[in-house]
Parts: sequence; structure tokens; C-alpha cells
Amino acid sequence: MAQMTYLQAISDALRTEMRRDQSVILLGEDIGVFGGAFKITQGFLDEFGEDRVIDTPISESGFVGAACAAATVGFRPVVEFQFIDFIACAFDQIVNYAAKCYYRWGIAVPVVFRGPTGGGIHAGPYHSQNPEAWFAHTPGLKVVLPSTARDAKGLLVAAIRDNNPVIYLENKFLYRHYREDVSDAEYVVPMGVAALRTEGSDLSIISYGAAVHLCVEVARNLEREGVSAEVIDLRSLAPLDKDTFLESVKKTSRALVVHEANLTAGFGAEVAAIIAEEAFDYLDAPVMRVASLDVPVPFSPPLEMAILPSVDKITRAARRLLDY
Amino acid sequence: MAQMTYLQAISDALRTEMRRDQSVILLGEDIGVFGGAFKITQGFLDEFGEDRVIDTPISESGFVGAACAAATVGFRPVVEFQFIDFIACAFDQIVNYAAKCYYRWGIAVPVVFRGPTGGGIHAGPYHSQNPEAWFAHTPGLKVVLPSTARDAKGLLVAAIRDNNPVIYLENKFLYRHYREDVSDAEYVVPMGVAALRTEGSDLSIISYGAAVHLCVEVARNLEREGVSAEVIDLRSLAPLDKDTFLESVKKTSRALVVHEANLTAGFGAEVAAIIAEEAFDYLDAPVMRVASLDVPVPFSPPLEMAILPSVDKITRAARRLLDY
Amino acid sequence: MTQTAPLVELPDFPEEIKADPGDLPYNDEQLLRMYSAMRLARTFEEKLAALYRQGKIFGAVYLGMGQEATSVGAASLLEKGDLFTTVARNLSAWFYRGVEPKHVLARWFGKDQPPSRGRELGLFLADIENYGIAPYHNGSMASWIPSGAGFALAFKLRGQPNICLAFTGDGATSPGDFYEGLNFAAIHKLPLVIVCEVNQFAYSTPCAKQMPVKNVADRAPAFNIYAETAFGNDLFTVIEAARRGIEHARSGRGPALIEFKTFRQRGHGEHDDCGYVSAEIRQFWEARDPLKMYWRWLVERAKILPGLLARIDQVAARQVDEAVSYAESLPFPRPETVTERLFAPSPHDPKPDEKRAVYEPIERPAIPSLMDAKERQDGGHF
Amino acid sequence: MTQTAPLVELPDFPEEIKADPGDLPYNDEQLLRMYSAMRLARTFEEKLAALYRQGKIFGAVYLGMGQEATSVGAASLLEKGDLFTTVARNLSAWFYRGVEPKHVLARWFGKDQPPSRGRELGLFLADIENYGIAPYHNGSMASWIPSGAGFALAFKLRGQPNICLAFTGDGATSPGDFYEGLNFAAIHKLPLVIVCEVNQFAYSTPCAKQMPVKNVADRAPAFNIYAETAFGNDLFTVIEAARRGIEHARSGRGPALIEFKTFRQRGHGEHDDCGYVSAEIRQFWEARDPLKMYWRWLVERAKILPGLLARIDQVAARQVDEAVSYAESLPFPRPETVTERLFAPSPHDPKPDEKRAVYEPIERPAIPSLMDAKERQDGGHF
Ligand SMILES: Cc1ncc(C[n+]2csc(CCOP(=O)(O)OP(=O)(O)O)c2C)c(N)n1
Ligand SMILES: Cc1ncc(C[n+]2csc(CCOP(=O)(O)OP(=O)(O)O)c2C)c(N)n1
Ligand SMILES: [Mg+2]
Ligand SMILES: [Mg+2]
Repeated sequence: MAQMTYLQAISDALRTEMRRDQSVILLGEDIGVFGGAFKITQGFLDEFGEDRVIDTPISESGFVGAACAAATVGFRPVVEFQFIDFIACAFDQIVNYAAKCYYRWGIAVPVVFRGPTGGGIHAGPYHSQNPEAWFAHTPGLKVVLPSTARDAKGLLVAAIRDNNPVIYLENKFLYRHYREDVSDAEYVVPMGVAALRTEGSDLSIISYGAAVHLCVEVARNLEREGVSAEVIDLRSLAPLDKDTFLESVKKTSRALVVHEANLTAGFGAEVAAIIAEEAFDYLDAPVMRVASLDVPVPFSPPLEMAILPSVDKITRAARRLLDY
Repeated sequence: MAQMTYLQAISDALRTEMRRDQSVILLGEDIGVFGGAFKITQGFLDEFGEDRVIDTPISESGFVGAACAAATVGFRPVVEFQFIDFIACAFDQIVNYAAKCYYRWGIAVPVVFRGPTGGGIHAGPYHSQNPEAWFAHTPGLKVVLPSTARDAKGLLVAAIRDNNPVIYLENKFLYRHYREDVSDAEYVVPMGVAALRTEGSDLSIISYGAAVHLCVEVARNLEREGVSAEVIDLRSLAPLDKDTFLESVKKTSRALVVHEANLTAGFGAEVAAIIAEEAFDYLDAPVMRVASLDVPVPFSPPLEMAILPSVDKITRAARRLLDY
Repeated sequence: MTQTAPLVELPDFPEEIKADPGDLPYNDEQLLRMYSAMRLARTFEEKLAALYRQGKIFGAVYLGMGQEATSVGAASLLEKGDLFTTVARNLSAWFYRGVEPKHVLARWFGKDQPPSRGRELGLFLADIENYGIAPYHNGSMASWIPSGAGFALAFKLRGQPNICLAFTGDGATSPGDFYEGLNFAAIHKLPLVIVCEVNQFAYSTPCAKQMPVKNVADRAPAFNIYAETAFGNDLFTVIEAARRGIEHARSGRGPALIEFKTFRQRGHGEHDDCGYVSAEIRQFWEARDPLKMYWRWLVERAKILPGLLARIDQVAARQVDEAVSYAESLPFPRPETVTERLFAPSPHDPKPDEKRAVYEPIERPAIPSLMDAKERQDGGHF
Repeated sequence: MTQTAPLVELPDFPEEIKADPGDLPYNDEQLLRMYSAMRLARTFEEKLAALYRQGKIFGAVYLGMGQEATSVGAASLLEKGDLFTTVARNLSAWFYRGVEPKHVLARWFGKDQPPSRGRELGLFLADIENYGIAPYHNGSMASWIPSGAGFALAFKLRGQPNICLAFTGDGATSPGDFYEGLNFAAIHKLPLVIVCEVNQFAYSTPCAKQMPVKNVADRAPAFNIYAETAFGNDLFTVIEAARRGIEHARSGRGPALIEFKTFRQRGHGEHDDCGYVSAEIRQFWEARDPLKMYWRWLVERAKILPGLLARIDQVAARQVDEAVSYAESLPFPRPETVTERLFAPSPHDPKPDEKRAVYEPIERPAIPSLMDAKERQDGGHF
């Protein structure tokens, strides 16, 4: 056990896997000499050498395509996007090569695409996006989003060992703002199993990624008012652990879905739709969603904070559900 | 009035707008000399010349980026994707330039991105996709999908005159399989207003694009059994005419959402989520969805037909809802 | 505004193969193996076109007639462990490598034929074990250049003396992937050989509207790589040029771009009437049909008996007929299989008993707030 | 495996500006306008860095110190109606074109300053009417090259004698957009001038890991366009090279790629300690600071009185101080405005009364069925 930040846990997972498996290689911009824009691979070049820590030119589609191909012939590449926003430049290789190769040919593509997502650090429209819904809608991709340091490590280890393309989405606000005890031993958090962050019987709050922290705070506040809310952290959107949230909703009869990505056609819609179809008889209130407003992420703090989900917004929605 | 196929209606809209507005130009692969892979711009090069009908190299990101820029300085480019699948190659320019420019600078980007979507013609994983959810989730883009020849013309005219980037999605099966009377005069179908394809009081079937035809067939069959189903054709996902389907659901108390794109995190989830939140009190049954299975679109007819929504699948779902 | 295709100035390619059999390292068997592959592809595609016209093929059909020399010539140089990827016009390369015509036709028929099992067109194939055909993304043009760089990267990282050969078309040199993939391969001096078949058109688009240069090889300086331009319908010219490129790459000196001028004898697909192709060009290239040229060379220069070639032609015809009956007799994949093989089994797939969600509280939630200075610093790390 | 940055062989760029004032077409006023813009940018960025260290700026800060000559030299050649786009290091080009420092700083402060009104970093600006700065996508590197081709296309279609000048960095020459945009511009001979500032690094990545060529201009043959490589810290060298490129493009002969060797004096952003930059390189370029070189030339060769320059420096300092008070005093945008201006009003936006859905039945639904021959034919059209 050691106290690790969310960011250190990611580094730790990468280091652990690179030590145990020679086939794991890293590709990305400025990950070698510089150790990555956020310093996640600091020191990796010295330990693993230039063959396994590959600094790339600014060519997301090029090195993603190369990584996917290398993955089909025995390597396990982990690709870093300096900011996840630039995954848009590699979109075709991801949704059309990585996602479809195994289905078409039975040839597996064990590759991980990771990078910082999310707002709250005033980085503006091009360094704050949350792209999970695009990929969760694309058959053949796994999508995971850790909200804690422990999960950051365990899910990344699972992602690297997985034989399929995995989109591993990190939250850059949590990088240095969240810290907890993390085992330095090797362990795995399987993809497709949700976690309960609080247990409760009055309301189910279903979330993932950084928004989980807001939900936990809300649950704590409500607790003081004698309301017990169950916060479910999906951790993985594909595969999706729907049993867990359906069970919870059947128990609480009230469901609130929360995420940082903008609302419309966000993944929260899928969760809400599943609940509306499969737990309908148990619902005592509408299924509600809290998410970012449907605009690009603005730079100016008051604007950015206005679009992001917040403890207040979630609390208000929770109250509406409870009073329903 | 003239009988036009869905495809002819698209050509007619392009011709009408190019005649009335010099600033409308076309860019795409093989659209000039060849008249386009599906012959939508046949004869356009002769009528409008090389300056307005521009054959491009195979560079989706390049000519999309060029079109967006030209749009900010007075042109109204209409970009053809030979198959919509290749829009993945221009993804960054669309979601990051076109979608965000006006929000950031107040400089409008009146550009239309159009191309053939959909399966049913045995074209395999790379010539059959339905990408609407990716773009409906991206703030700053309008997304429309005509299901009839009349709408194909009226919505395209509206899209070309619109001052924002519009993703105009055509269904390639309908190109030559649907034909109806279309006015050769100039007219507009505003974006953001749904259409009722059948009226009914027992069940609301909400759909868009080619799937609407399946829903109408289902409604006809149910009618013979004395069930009246209301088929709502959204026509536009962004802007979304939610009043129309909410009103309908409040009347029928039963909602079925249908689209050809694969189910998970498809736009149907958004429609279902809105209903589950805003029409909850009126629902007598779960909100159900019928969509393609979550796999790439396979080539072999029996496989392709197995994943696509069908009259049978929709009928079964409708019956379950009605018997609920 | 766009400049139209300039009046074609036709190159001075010969109508016959000049190579002297005596100078070549091939015995009759090797010569005939190449002939067989070319002939088999030609016969197969003639049949495929007929089946298409009879409405027996689902969807569209694309043929590589006229490009058999580039495909077979380049493929003939592949060594054990090498990988290659093909585009729409390389059927003869598959056949040279031993791919069975009946399996290909079965895929065109949408039947339950591995490895695609009905999921992909007969046009595409990936099968590393049996033929060294690496998996590639056949949708977006040039997407296979980054892939090629990746296969070559794998060789280099393993210190394996192999190369990846990527066939590509002229139109496929325009997408950004062509540039990014080749740039990456060049920077890392990867053993990637691009065989670019300039068959005069990308669908209906002539090279003049596709690129601002006369030859694809003119772009090599941008990558500081080895490049050549050669006549693609002369089998031995192809082999010589491709060999130089492959040796360059195999010796660790980085990628090679070998361009072959050839001609797409049919339309982009069989639905294409080719109205945009002038009779002049067509005639020029018909006089230089690679299969005819090679046949004449075999008979006139290599002294192969016409009867021997005729028998090979008959064998090809028979193989294709057998392919049709095989393809017809094979069942379609069962609809229930359509959701299978989407995800590869993995060591940590949750077992049923693991599927229960665990309770793992978050002690100190981290929540963005406007005025936290530390946050601003962290925000700075980009 | 990747080759590491080769030991820098330093070029033999002079430490002083060689041009003879007598040969130049500039009067003192013009010379001083360029000096003022360079100085103002330098002073502004020094202040911005200080504010960042004091935690007064949200997010990250990027500076263009050391590249003022390329920005101002190139921008000084723009004519009425021309457009240009800038990257992170071209603040001095904005100032030369008349952009107000206080407006820029207000944006850095996230205040309610048009046109971005708090939505975008102070680093970026698009304002066609006032400054000819065209809107571009500042996220993905090189995305502005296709944009530049589009602005140039607009000029060409209108027969307008204007050019679009796109500043770009060395790292931004690697993305596919650089290739696709330039390829398109070259095919159509569009008036696009790319001014590539090779400042030795892309974030921490040296050119040797970014491209397999020594100079970006070495890639010009791939596009068959005009190109030059020149020393970027000598204002008049910049002007001469940029002028040749601009004249080439303006005269309808197609794009030009003008490369300037210069140096990013600060980190990629102010959070970057530049551990990867050798003292050797740093010293070489510090001795060639473009502003110092120009100052000395003005005093020693153009006989401008140092006092005059000192007054300009004071004016710059005052403008920057005023900018701070202006930026501080300006209000933040109101949170309620955050959802405004997402979509531009359009002629056919449904009026409230049109919002009712219409009843429009579909008489004969079209439904895919397996065995319809016509369908197969139609399927063929690709
Ligand atoms: C990115 C992308 N855009 C468009 C297409 C549609 N398309 C398929 S083949 C083709 C022409 C390819 O020409 P070329 O590379 O010369 O190959 P050839 O068909 O001549 O063998 C086009 C435009 C595609 N497959 N990918
Ligand atoms: C497609 C893409 N990938 C990665 C980044 C992250 N990034 C921002 S600036 C930069 C380096 C740019 O280097 P260069 O083009 O030389 O410009 P300079 O900063 O040196 O002026 C990188 C990698 C990006 N903006 N876009
Ligand atoms: Mg071609
Ligand atoms: Mg640079």
C-alpha cells in the first residue's frame, strides 16, 4: 500500500505491465524524453528504452494505425493522446480498423488508447472534451473510465491484458487532485463490473468518471438530511454492468444519471433508456439526467462552471426526484 | 408536380439552390465528370462549370476543412461523401472546426455535409454505416435525415440556406426504391419539425430515416388488427422536435423508438430518455427500442438482414407494448 | 477552375517484354507458376463479372484485370515471414501465394467461408498464418499505410529480417494516412515497401486531379526514401524494380516507394461504364495487356510450348468452375452467428461470480472549484 | 530504435542584420512600426508570464518570444483583403495588424471580450473585418492548412487578387491535414502561403523525430510548389523570402511554402522547464535574438536615435500596464450567456406556429428485401 495520486496510479499500472510483459510498448507524443505532457511516463524511457517508449510525430492517425497493426502481430501497444480531444484525428483508424478487425477476420487487436479527458481546469474547447459516447456507440470497442486511483491502476492493467481495443479515459482534473492508498502489488479490476460508492435505499445515482465524486458529495449531503442515496460508478461503459444499476433502481425506485459529457445523446441517455425499458414497473419517478450543457467547453471559469454538472445541480435534481 | 425518386429529389434540390444562389458550390470525389458515385450530380458540371462542381482528391479532411473555411467567407459549400462511412476521415474538421467556430467567434459556417448512409444493399462493414449519433451528440451541428423524396428536397434546400453546419444523411436504399410526387417548384421543409406518417391513439412509434418505412408498414398491419399506431418521423435530430413525440406519447401512453443505427448509445436512447423523464406520468408501459444489433454491418444477406430492424422485429415489440 | 485532365501524352512503353530468358534466374516451373496465377485471376474475374451481370453476386464487384503483372511480380518476391496487404486489384497476388479460388468465390457469394464467414466482401482477405496477408482496414483509402508501418515496426522491434509490402492505388496516395504512415515509417527507417499501382484512375478521377505531381515517386523526397517509377505491365520490369525496393527495405535502410504505371481495364466496379476513359488510352493499354505480353514472351522467348500454356488455361477454367459449384453448395452463415466473435476472449473477463458490484467508498471526493491555485498549476501541464 | 536527436550542428546564421538601409524601400515610420509591434509583443509576453507565475491566469500560457521577426516580417506584407491565420507564437503579427493588447489580455483573463466573449483562450483570435484574421480550428495541429486552402479557394473563385497566409510550426507539418490541405491547394493552384516557423521543437520533440527530412522545404517537391528556407530572426531576410512566396501565390502560380529557422525561447508553455533544450542551442539563438538584432540594426545602420526606441519601449510598457487594468476591470461573461450563440439564426428556422408536426403519409413504403434484383443493381453504384 502506498498513497498514490490518480496520475501516479496510471504510471504504476503502465510500469507494472511493461515489466511483466515485453510485448507492451508505448506510443505517443513527447512521452519519451519529456515523460509526457502530464508526466505519466516520466522515467520510462530510461527504464524501458527507445524501442518500447516511442516518441511519435504529430500524426494521431498514423501512429494509431501503426499501433493497431502491431497489435495484430503480437504486441500490446498503449497509445497516449496528449489530450483526448485529438482522438478525433485518429477516429477512422479506431472505429473502422480497431473496432472491426476481430469481427471481420477473427484477428484480435489488443491495443489501449488512453488520454486525459474532461474540464474544470480552464483549458478551453480543445482540451476539455469527453468523447466516450462516440466510442460506446461503436461496436467492437471497450470503453472504461476510472474515477479513483485504485480503479485507474486496476482497470488499466485489465485493459492492457485485454485482447480487444480499449478506450481508457482518464480525467485530468483527478490526475493530481485525487489521492488514496493503492496497492503496489499487481491487481486487476475487471472491465464490466460497476462499483458502489455509497449504499442507499432512497435513490440510485448512476455515474462514471470524475462526476462520481460530485455524486458522492451529494449523497453525503443528503445523508445528513436522512436520505440514503446509492451512488453507482459504472467504471466501464462497454461492457456495461446493467444488472447492478437495474438492481439498485428496482430497490430505490428512483434513478438519476450523471456525467460530465454534454447531455444530448450522451451515454446517460443509454442508461436512462435501459432503466425505462427494463425497470419500468419499479419506477416511482421519472428517470432524470444531469450532464454538461450542450455547448463546446468554454474557457472562462464562470462559463465553464456554468456548463459542468455540479453538486448543486445534482442535489436539485435529486430533491426533485425524492419529492416526486 | 413530378414523380421523383428520393435520389432525383436530392439532385433537384441541389440544382434548384445552385441556380438561385451563386455562392452554393459542390465539393466531392467524382462528382464532376462522373456525376457522383450514385449519379446525384449528373450533368451538374456542364450546367455549373468546374468552379462550382469541384472534383476533389481523396482527402476528406482536406476538402471538408477547405469547405468550412470557404463557408466562413461567403460561400455555401455542399460536400458529398461518396459513402458516409468516410466521414470518419474528416471527423476532426467537422466536430472541432465546423461545430465550434460560431460559438467561439460568432463567425457562421454555412456548410452541408451529405452522403449515403445505411444498409440493406449488401455493401459490407465500410459502406453501410449510420453515423448520426456521433454528430447529434456534438453541440453546434444540425443533423437531418429525410425518409421521403419530398423531405429529401425540402430539407436539403433548408440545409443549404441554413447558416450552420448541417449533416444531411441520405439513405442509399431509398435512392432508387422510393418514388413519389414532388413539386418541382422551390419549397422548404424546416429543420426541427417532425412529421406524422400515420395517426393513431394506441401506440407511438418514433423513428427517422429509412426505418420510418418499416414502421409505416407495421402500423398498416396493426391497423388491420384494429390497433391504431402513430408513426412519428423525426426528420431532424438536431434541432429535435420533442414536443411532437411527447404530445403523441401523452396521448397513446406507449412509446416504441426505432432506427437503423445500432442500438447502444444510438439516438433512440436520447428519445427514450426524454420520454422517460418528461412523459413519465403518462406511460402505461416501458419505453422500448428496436434498432440494429451492436455489430459492424456484415456483408452476407442473411447476416445483414439478421442485424437490421425489420417489420417482424418492430411488430413483435409493438405487440409486447400493446399487451403490456 | 480545376484543371481538367490534360490530353494524355502516352508514355513509350514497349508492347513486348524485353528481358532475355537467359539472364533470368527462373526455371520453367517458376515462370509457369507466375503465368498460372495471372491466368487464374483473369479467368476468375471474367467469371465473376458474368455472375455479377446475372445478378448472382450481392452488392458490387471490382476487378483487377490488366494489373496482374504488378501483383504477381511483387508478390513473387515475398519471403518467409514477410507480410503484405492488398487492395481491390490484387487477386492474382493472392493466387500466387496459394489462396484457393473457391474460397474467394464463396466469400463473394456471402457464404460461411473462413476467416470472414460472410462478414466481409470477397474482395478482401486477411490471413496471416496461411498466406502472410495482414489484416487491414479496407474502407478508407490509405488507411493501410499506417498499418503497413505498424507491421514493419513489429519486424524492426523483433529484429526480424522481414518486410511488409503494401499494395496501393494512385488515388490512395492523397489521404493524410498515406503521408502520416510513410512519414512514421521513414523516421524510424521501417521495412515498409509500398507498391503503388498507378492505373490511371481513382474511380473516375485522373491522376492530374489527384496529385500536383507527374509521378507518385516524385513525392519520395518529402520522406527522404527510396523510390522508383516503372512500367507495370512487363512482369520482369516489375520484378526488378520491386526487388530493389524490397532489398532496400530489408537491409534496414527504410521504406521504399515503387510506382508502377499500369491500367485498370474494367470500370472502377462492374457497374461503371467508364464513359470517362478515352478510346486512345484504352487501346494503348490493351496493346500492352500484361497477360498477353507474358504469354508471347513465354512462347517466343522462353520457348514454352503453347500447348502447355493452353493446359494451364484449362486448369484455371476448371478451378473456376469448381469454385462456382463449391460456392453455390456452401451454406450461408447461420443468422444466429451474427453476434459472435465481436470481442476476443480475455484473461480478465468477469466471471459470472465476479459480476457482483463491489462496495468501494470514495473517502475524499475531488471536486473542481474555481479558485484553487494548485489546480491552475496542474492545468498548466500541456 | 527511434533515432535520437542528432547532435545539433548549428547553422552559420549571422548575429546581425546585414541589409543596407539604403537598399530598403522603408521610411523610418515603417521601420519603427515593425519595431513597435515586436517590442510590444515581447513586453506583453513578459508580463503574461509574470501573471501566470502569480497564478493570475487560468490554465496554461504559451509565448512566442524569439519569433517576432518571422511574425512581423511576414505580416507586414499582407495587403488589403488578404487573410491570415496564426498559431501560438504570432502575437507580434496581431499587434502589427493593430490588435489591441488590452483586448488580448482581457481574453487571457477570461473576461467578456469580443469576439470570443470568454469562450476561447487569449491565445487565439479570429476577426476578419478588423484585422483579416480568418477563423481557424486551433485544436488539432495543421487543421488550419485545409482552412487556408479554403480561404484561398474563395479568393480564386472570386477572381480576387488576394492571398491567405497561414503561419504554422514545424510539428504541425506532420499531420495528414498538412498534406491534404497543401495537396488540394497545389492541384488547384490556390493562393496559399504557408509560413512555417521551425523553432527547433514541437513541445519537446526535435525536428529529427518529427520528420525524415532536414528542412520542411525539402517536402515541396511532393506538392510541386514554390519553397524556400531562410533564417527567421533577421527581419529583412524574412521579409524578402516571404515576399517572394507571396508574390508567387498572388500571381496565380499556386501555393508557396516559406520556412524560417528560428527558436522558441521559452518552454512549450510556461509550465515547461525545457530540460530537453541544450545550453548550446539556447546560447546560439540568444545571440541571435530577433528583437536585439533589429534594435542594433536600427541604431547602428538606420541611424535611429536610441532615445526614440526607448520611448517606443516605454509606450509598450504603458500599453501593457493599461491592458492589465483594463482586463482586470472588465467583467466576466455572465453565466447565463453560456448557451447563447451556438447556432446562427437562419431564414427557415421554424417559427413557433410552424412547429406543429404535419401529417404526411407515406403511400408505398420502401423496404429492403433479400432477393430484389433491382436492388442488387442499385447496390452496384459504388
Ligand atoms: C477515404 C476514402 N474516400 C473515398 C473512398 C471511395 N473509394 C473507394 S475506391 C476509390 C478510388 C481508389 O482509387 P485508387 O487508389 O487509384 O485505386 P484503384 O481503384 O484505381 O485501384 C474511392 C474514391 C474510400 N474508399 N476511402
Ligand atoms: C493533432 C494534435 N496533436 C497534438 C496536439 C498537442 N500539441 C499542441 S502544440 C504541439 C506542438 C506543436 O509544435 P509546432 O507545430 O512545432 O509549434 P510550436 O509549438 O513549436 O510553435 C502539440 C503536440 C495538438 N494540438 N494537435
Ligand atoms: Mg487507381
Ligand atoms: Mg515548433
